[in-house]
Amino acid sequence: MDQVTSAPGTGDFAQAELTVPADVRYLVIIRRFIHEAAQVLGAATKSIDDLVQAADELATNAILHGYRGQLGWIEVAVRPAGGDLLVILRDQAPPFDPRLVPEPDLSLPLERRPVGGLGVYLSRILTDEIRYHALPAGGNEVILVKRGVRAAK
Amino acid sequence: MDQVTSAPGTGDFAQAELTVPADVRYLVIIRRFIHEAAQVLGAATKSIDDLVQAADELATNAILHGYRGQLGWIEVAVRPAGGDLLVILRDQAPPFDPRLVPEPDLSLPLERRPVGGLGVYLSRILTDEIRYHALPAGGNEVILVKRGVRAAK
Amino acid sequence: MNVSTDHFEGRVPVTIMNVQGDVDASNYQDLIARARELYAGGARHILIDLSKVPYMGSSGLVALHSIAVLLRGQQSPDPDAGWQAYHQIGRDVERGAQHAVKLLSPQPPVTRVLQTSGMDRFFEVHADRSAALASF
Amino acid sequence: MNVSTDHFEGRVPVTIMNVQGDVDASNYQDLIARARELYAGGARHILIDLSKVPYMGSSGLVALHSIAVLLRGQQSPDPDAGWQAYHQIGRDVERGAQHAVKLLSPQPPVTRVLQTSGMDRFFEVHADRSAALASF
Ligand SMILES: Nc1ncnc2c1ncn2[C@@H]1O[C@H](COP(=O)(O)OP(=O)(O)O)[C@@H](O)[C@H]1O
Ligand SMILES: Nc1ncnc2c1ncn2[C@@H]1O[C@H](COP(=O)(O)OP(=O)(O)O)[C@@H](O)[C@H]1O
Repeated sequence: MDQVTSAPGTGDFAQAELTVPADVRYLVIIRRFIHEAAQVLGAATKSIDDLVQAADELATNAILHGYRGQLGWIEVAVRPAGGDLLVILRDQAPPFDPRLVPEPDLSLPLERRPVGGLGVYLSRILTDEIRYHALPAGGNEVILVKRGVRAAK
Repeated sequence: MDQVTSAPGTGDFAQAELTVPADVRYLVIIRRFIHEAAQVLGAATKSIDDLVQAADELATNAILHGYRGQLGWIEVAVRPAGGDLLVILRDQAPPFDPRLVPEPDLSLPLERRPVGGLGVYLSRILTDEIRYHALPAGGNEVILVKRGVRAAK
Repeated sequence: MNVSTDHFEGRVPVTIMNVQGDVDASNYQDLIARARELYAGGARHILIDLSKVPYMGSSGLVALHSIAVLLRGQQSPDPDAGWQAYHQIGRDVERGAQHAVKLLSPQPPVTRVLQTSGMDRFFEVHADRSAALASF
Repeated sequence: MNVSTDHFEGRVPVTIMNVQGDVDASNYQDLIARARELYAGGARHILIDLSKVPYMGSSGLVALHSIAVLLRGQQSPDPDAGWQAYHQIGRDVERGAQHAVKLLSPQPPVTRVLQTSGMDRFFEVHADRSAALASF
């Protein structure tokens, strides 16, 4: 049961949360938020950069491919889990599981590979694990995991 | 009725919200968040700086004088209201109305003025209005208002 | 994101695009639009200075790719189709580096996304401005 | 926030504290602690370079004030009482500027908080490093 519920009820006093309109102009806020929160939690710079980029790619997808111009929200949470760091993204757009986007088949020569986007690919490369849950009330929750990135506290 | 409820239920799709632990290390996140959100909403730099400082002072007070080391949350929202910009701060610390902190009496010579802190004073000087509500479920809501700071959109 | 431009007369004229700020889905089309203006004004060699770009999303890679396509004299990608444009990137990267558009001094996170995406095989990346200009 | 120090031998020896980053309630005591070390090491004239400080909260003003009090040879404020320390500021500001601690090149938001709080009457503020050093 690793679905994450809203912070101010849970008694989890290490989590920081952000909610912004589903509008690409707010991507910069998502990035700054993850950056600063991960820094407070003691993550190393390179790991922070990776999480920021992975989250930016998936939030961009949620806004452009998920909401497609409909009004809506993106929720972001940053939480520690032992030495690991989690970034949780939630939206209320139609269900979409990024884990089901096919991996580029690296054994094929480049010109024979199916042509696909870079966003999901980058978010996979830059994290250690991506978890997904369709939210019971509708919408999506994606959890980006980066392992062993926090100095022992 | 200018009490502001949590964004993702209200249908107010211009508001951005942040929740962070009541810990001074998260003040930087509050500042960055207000800065970026106000910028997206088209506020001028000087007005943004003023709102950031006023909010930082009051959030600092909530953490240090309100929660006094107890675990807790600070919620921050940035919302447009016509040409005005509002920063809403909420906490669950004991009730405290910053409007009741006495103004320094500027008619007295400096050495005869009652000695007081700078935080509330600065937050007043730097905003056009400060609204306060004790929240029905406990805790405080402070609304910082800066008028006519947004370019017409 | 802001873009200012400089011109340099070497063996061939080179236009330098000094980009400042994050390049993401909110502004990558502005970057393409700026390059389209420069191309319309006669620019055929562009050095994109990335030293002041702290972050570049995959949409920024779309923009870089679109600019190279533009400078090749091909149909400039429709800005609204920009997002689809990098479905062509795989094929282009495979053809090897082009030499009309080069990159200068990306910061570490941008270097990482250029490498991870394979775009560093499509763009020459320079660390020194004079050397970059002389290479055209 | 980071602090690095330089030393300058003029008419009197001056220690320069180069502060980098926001000064707020999370770190103002570190700034006081750094100055206390310098005082213990013999520093009696300090120039605080604020050119790389984008933000200073009222806690930062407490720190500046505490450092001036320290350099006056008074009981250095207890870091845990730091928050109370600026209840003394009003009285000190009224006495006029002291000359052991001076400030260099604050950015506009920091200038604004220095002015709004009246601290610009307690600290000489310089825009030029050489002139600031020569003024001690
Ligand atoms: N949140 C989403 N909702 C719906 N479809 C999505 C979502 N994210 C990605 N997709 C689909 O998966 C494809 C691959 O995504 P991505 O790798 O980011 O590349 P791109 O966005 O450039 O196409 C997209 O083109 C889109 O069709
Ligand atoms: N959120 C709060 N909860 C309880 N008391 C507060 C709160 N904010 C301010 N105060 C009280 O009001 C006083 C004045 O606050 P302020 O002007 O910020 O100065 P300072 O914090 O430096 O004392 C504080 O010293 C404190 O006693």
